[in-house]
Amino acid sequence: MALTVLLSCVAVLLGTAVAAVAGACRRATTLFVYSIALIVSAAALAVAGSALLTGASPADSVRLPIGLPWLGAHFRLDALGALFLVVINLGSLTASLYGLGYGRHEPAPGRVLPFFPAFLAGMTLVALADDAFTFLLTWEFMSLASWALVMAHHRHADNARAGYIYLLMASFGTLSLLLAFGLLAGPGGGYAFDAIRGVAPTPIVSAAVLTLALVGAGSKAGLVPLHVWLPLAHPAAPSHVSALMSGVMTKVAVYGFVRITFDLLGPPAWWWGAAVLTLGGITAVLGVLYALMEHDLKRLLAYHTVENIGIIFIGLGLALAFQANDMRSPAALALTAALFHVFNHSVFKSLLFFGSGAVLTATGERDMERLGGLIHRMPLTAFAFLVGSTAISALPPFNGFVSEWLTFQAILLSPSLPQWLLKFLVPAIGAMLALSAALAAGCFVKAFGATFLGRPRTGVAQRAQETDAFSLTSMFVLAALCLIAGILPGYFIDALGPVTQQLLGAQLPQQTGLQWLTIVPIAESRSSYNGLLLFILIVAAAWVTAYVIRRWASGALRRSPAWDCGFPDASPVTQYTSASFAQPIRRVFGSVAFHAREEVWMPPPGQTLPARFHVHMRDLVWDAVYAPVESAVSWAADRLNKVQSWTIRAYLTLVFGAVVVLLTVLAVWQ
Amino acid sequence: MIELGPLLVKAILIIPAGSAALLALFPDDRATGRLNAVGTFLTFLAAASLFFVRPDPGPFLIVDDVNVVFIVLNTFVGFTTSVFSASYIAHELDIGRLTPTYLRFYHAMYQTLMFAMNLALLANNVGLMWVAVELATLTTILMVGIYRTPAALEAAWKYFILGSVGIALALFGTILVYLAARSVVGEGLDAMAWNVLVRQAAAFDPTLLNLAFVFLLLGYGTKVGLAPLHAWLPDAHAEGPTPISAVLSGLLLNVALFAVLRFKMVLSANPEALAPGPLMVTLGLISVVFAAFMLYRRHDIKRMFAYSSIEHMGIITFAFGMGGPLANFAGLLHMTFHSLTKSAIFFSVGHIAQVKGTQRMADIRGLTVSHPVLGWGLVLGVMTIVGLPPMGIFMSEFLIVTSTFARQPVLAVALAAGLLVALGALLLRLNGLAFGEPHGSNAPAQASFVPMFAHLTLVLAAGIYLPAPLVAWFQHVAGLLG
Amino acid sequence: MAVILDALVQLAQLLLVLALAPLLTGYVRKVKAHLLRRRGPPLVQPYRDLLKLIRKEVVLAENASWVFRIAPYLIFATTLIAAALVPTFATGLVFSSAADLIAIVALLGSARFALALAGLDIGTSFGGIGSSREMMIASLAEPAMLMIVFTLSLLAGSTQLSSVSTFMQGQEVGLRVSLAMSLVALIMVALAENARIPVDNPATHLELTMIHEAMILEYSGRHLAVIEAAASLKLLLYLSLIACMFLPWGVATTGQGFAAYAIGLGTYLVKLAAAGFLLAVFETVTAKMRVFRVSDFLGAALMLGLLAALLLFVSQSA
Amino acid sequence: MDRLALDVAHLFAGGLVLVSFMLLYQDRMFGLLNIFALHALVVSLSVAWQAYIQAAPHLYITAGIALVVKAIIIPVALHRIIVRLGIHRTIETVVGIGQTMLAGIGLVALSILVMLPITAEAGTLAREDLAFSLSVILLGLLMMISRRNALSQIIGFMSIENGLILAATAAKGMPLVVEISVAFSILVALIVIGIFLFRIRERFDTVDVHALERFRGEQP
Repeated sequence: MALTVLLSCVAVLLGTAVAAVAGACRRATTLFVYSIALIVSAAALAVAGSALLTGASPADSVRLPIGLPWLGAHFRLDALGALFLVVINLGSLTASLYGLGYGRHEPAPGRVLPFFPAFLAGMTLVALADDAFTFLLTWEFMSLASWALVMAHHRHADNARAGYIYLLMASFGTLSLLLAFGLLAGPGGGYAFDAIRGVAPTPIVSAAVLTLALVGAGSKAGLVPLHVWLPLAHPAAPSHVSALMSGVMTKVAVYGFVRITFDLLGPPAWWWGAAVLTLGGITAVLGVLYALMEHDLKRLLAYHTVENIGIIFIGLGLALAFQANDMRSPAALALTAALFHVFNHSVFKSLLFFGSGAVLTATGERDMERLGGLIHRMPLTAFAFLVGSTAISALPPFNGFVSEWLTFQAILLSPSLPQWLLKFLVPAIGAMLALSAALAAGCFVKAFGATFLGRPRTGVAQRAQETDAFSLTSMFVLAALCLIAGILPGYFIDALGPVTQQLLGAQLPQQTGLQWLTIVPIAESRSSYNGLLLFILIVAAAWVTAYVIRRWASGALRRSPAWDCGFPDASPVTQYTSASFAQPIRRVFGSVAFHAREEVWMPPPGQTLPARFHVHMRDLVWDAVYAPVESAVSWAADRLNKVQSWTIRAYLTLVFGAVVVLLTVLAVWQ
Repeated sequence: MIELGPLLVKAILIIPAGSAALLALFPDDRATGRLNAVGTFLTFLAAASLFFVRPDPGPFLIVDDVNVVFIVLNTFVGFTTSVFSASYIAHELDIGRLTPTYLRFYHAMYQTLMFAMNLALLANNVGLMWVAVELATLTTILMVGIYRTPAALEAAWKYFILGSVGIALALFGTILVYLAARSVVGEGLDAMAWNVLVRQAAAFDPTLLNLAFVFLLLGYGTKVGLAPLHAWLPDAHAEGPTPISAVLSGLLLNVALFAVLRFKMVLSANPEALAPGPLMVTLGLISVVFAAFMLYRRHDIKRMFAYSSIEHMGIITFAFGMGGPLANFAGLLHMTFHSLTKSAIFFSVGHIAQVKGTQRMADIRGLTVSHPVLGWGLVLGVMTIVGLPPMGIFMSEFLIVTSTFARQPVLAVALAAGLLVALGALLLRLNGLAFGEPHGSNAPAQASFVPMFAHLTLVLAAGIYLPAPLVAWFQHVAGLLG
Repeated sequence: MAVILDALVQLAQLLLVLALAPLLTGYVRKVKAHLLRRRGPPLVQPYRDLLKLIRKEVVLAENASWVFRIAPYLIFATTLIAAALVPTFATGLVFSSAADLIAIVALLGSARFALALAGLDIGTSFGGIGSSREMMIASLAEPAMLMIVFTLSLLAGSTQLSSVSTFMQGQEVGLRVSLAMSLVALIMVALAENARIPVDNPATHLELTMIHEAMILEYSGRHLAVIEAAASLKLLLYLSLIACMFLPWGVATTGQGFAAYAIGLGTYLVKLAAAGFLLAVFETVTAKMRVFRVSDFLGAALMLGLLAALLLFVSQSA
Repeated sequence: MDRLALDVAHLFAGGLVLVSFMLLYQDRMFGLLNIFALHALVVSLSVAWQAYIQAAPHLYITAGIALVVKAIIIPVALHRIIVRLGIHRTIETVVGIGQTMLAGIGLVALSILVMLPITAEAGTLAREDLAFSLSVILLGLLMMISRRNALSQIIGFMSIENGLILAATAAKGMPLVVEISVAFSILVALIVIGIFLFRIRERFDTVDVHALERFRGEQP
């Protein structure tokens, strides 16, 4: 039943896409498309949510006579799918709501409107697919639709390049997933997931499948070193699409990985956990370091997606490690942490991208070095963005902290793992996790400070206007979610129970019954957290302090120029920019991670030229992985291309050679 | 009713021949385009009816499950191409690239080509098929050279030399097959008839068969355009009129491949003979990888898509070489989709080259802005040809790669790598062609978009839903191919 | 009954830390002054400063936003709550289940976040200097802190401070290398977090060297008072953290009667005095290091913490 | 009688191989033409002989065509063209004559090698003739790739065709031989002389393949 509703939602979305092609040029189409998308995703969200809470019936599956002829297209709604459908459709809902306002400023609606619903439909279908072919088809369809959205503003050369790299990487990922499914399905071509679950692959095969799944899903999720396309493509799209790509589509990639490794592949080996943990840790730290070096607001957010994907994969790796040693409840804890972070990240990343979109429409600027002081012009946006920044920096009482806290709890359970490698690896990963969390806080102090605080650095920042009501509504809905998930995590953790039950056969103890809604993952004596209590206490304490002081001491206040140690500067240019804010951290980490070199040029004495300061940074991942491939391909292309300009005689020689070779082969073979 | 079958078969051959003669004599240079289309349409009708009526094989002509697929595809694409050709040639006439005399010649040759290809597909006699393929080659040579520019003549000359050598090799192979059959079947026509050959191949002398297959693979493989025998193909596509490029890529390559397949069936029917699979797989893989890299350095849009044809012919040969019901099915599917898609691409490319007045990709930019319909048509076509879903080629490539990966992982990885490299090249070019700031003239194209979008819609629909009878049919044929 | 008692203890503790924090600051100043052969300000000077400050009017920079005005109270409240959750003289606080050690560290992180934003709000260069350096230091201090937590939870099997300190009171702990290491690491972190020498100098206003002071440069009046109070609370918090984890002797547990509580209080004061004295001595004998040496300093702390955890593995799994 | 007939047939076939070698050896245009005429003559003789011993009168047609078209018309036409276009009288070879001859001998060996395992009932007549015609074909290919100008490439191609006709006629009782050979020779001859050389002369005054290479598209 629920499945039918969801599939019809998809059908409606696709219909809308087709209709949008027809009326792409008209203004009314914007309203039409986004409101349809809004309604449909609201419906889908309701259905998926109820399926998740009430427990989806495993029998809820259909087989449509499309796709591979003798196979058909299998669709199924299970707990895992339901969870991700909630994430997807929550994102779609808010994005559509946002789009109602944001879409009005779209210069080329004809290149956005048809693909937006198609993109939503693609993501929903991936979470529903129940056979390899349908999965890959919808997966690549999703990539294709999002590619079209990335190319919406194709006149900028680097957007076109971003789209190209994106599509290339996406196809690469799909190809490796295709190979993975080829291994899973076997020569008989049993592509249905049930058939795949039926066969138990040999260790080598499952190792290969894990690797391919890591490459395939990782390239879409943005695991280092497969992340290069992400910071190019996500910002290139219109902001609500960036939000969807960063907040939701990467989660679909996570879904793919979870589906393959936890559901289809059978019992894991312990080293899988080690591999995934290592990748996750590196991704988390590198991602946030990249973000710190960035001064383009949207690209910074995209790099933070890389970081959070790393955190999620740390949780998944822990779950794999525990599961391999048949420690079910720790595995459930780790997986819960990962999945909860999936939800949380989708919420606050969408929120942040919406905020950046609002800034973009208000100022036409993505470069933080040219913004500043927006908190005075757009206070509401600033507030929402601040909530998002606090949440993504994993600070209590918001939701980002809860999922990272759960991950830490899982890490603290690692000593009971028998394998020495894991024993030594996990603490280091924990340190990396803490490092990335702290750096993220620094990065968002930088982002929020440079964009919204201080004094406006340019005229556009001075003349900015608060954004429209639709955008604000969707931002505040998400901000409220950040707080609610932070202070009432118990309900969300309980909602994840069925999923871990389905994948691991275990789940965390019931949380919501506990005293004052405290969450206790393992045992009261071990660790517990109560966001609600902390929130109430802090607010109360702050309010009391303020009240007492103003009541009995003084409430007097006078405005005056800034003190600034006695020499206030007229020009806002002397403020700390984002680059200068990141400088200490660059001094500490950058020289290793980016070979960062600082280059100062001082004018000769007596001259009035300005001094110049340059920072040279290199993307080592690109240099190490992609540049060689690039040059190898072009080398081969150059060599082979000589053939194009041979003489006819030379071509005849080729034919002659072929004949002689084959004849010789034949003579030898006989 | 009994007489209807042979009648249809004759119609498939006579209509093109007759209209060729007619068009050669027809004075009016405007109506000829339409007349051409009508002729091909009638042929298509006759061919389509073969699904329902099945005449008994004669000594010279045969209609069996295998070639019906090819014939219907052939006549259909021939028809749509003639529709496209009507508007294309009209424009060529306006700008004076073609004189009325050459126009007549062109249409006559077009029909002759259709006649030759149908004959090759229908032939029940290896010798007759050889003659038909030879005829098809010669007509295309003439049409490639029709613009008489140095480049065109050079392309035609190259095509002529390489093609004739290929055809000579094929003839030698044919003779060897006859010799192999003669000692079993006895002298006379039977020793060259398909149905007889396949039935009795088990008793043939394997040595002769092997030798024959080597020559036939190389001979007809030259016409399929497999590397390293491909050299004629890119220039022939680039220099001839675009409808001819479409027919070459969409049909003639298939006809040659069909010949190879027929002989593969004969060979695999003989237990002692060498397995034809490995040879085809090797040639196919070489073609895929080679073409994939060649795509990066192309500057001429038609030449680029010609190389992509080489790549896809490689894929198809690879699939048939792998054999087995799944791979053969995928190969047939891929062949069909490739014919439709590639001809569609050439339709759009032809109009693009006409409006922009050039084939150099450096001079073509931002088509989706300047000519939305053409531009998005091209985008859709390229997306299809590189195998992105939901279009049909994704399905066939999915089947080929997965089924191969389970049996020969190394080959599958190599194939996948080739596909990826080719995808990278084509998308790179597409970025420049379709997106970015528009460049060059943006005069509206007076073009018939119907054929292009008809093909693309077919491929798209097939990618999502394949009708069951068609599937059963293809599976049956795949079974026959062994 | 027990709940009420716990609540009372909790309240008492809240008030206690609130009352003690300025005193501790003044005490440290006093000791330092004595070591430098000065008389130094009276012990109660910090209280006087605070009272004076909250009575003064606030001079607010023109483009200060609401962030700038709310931040002080948030910082104060967060630090206060965090400090109230660290067992000082008695465990078994009624709210102790609300936050374990990790959460307490994170609470301090929130306070720092707010402070750093406030530093950027006015748009002066000094605020920027302070914020950026503060975040750099924090980015290294937090992992180190977490490694310490890791070690302790490995031993005590818990991140709940009450459980940890109860466990440390027990006999089976013994003397451990890793404990010593993590203690050193914790001290280093505490120095960094509280902007003490050698990382930062609470007494300086030399522009280019200051970190904490740079961020609060624009504050005045009650805002400044609240922030100063928060700073001293933070110092107290870290000292009592060290006290309750590494020298937990005498800390009373639930329902032991008032005698135990009195003993606990007494021992707590003694511990504070000792710790404060040592801090003062340390600050007097060491010099402040360059900002970019701080990373090495905290990197060492991180390494110590990691080493402690790993050593513990060896000793446990053997 | 049979024995003798076979020997004569082999004589002709072997002679054809010999003449192919002479073609390879030849480095002057007119000489090449004359020897090609000889080549065609031998073919027609051999075909005629086959017609005689197979008692297959239709083969006489093939023989006749071979004689008239390739031994007389084409050489004369080419001779005219050479004179009219003033083509160099000497042929530039890619590799030295000596190596070419060696390669040719290797090819003959190869073709005999691949033909040996053919079972006897394919007919002794067929086997040797096949070996010879295969070597003629390969030698023709070798000639095409070891000569630089278009004319000798055409001649090489036509010698290949002679080899084919030899094989076709040797295949006893093969249907459509006449049709095939007619199609082949007439079309080839027609295309070669009729269309291409004239077109090419319209454009540029040489038949040297290099002249064509300049016109490969793809200027970047």
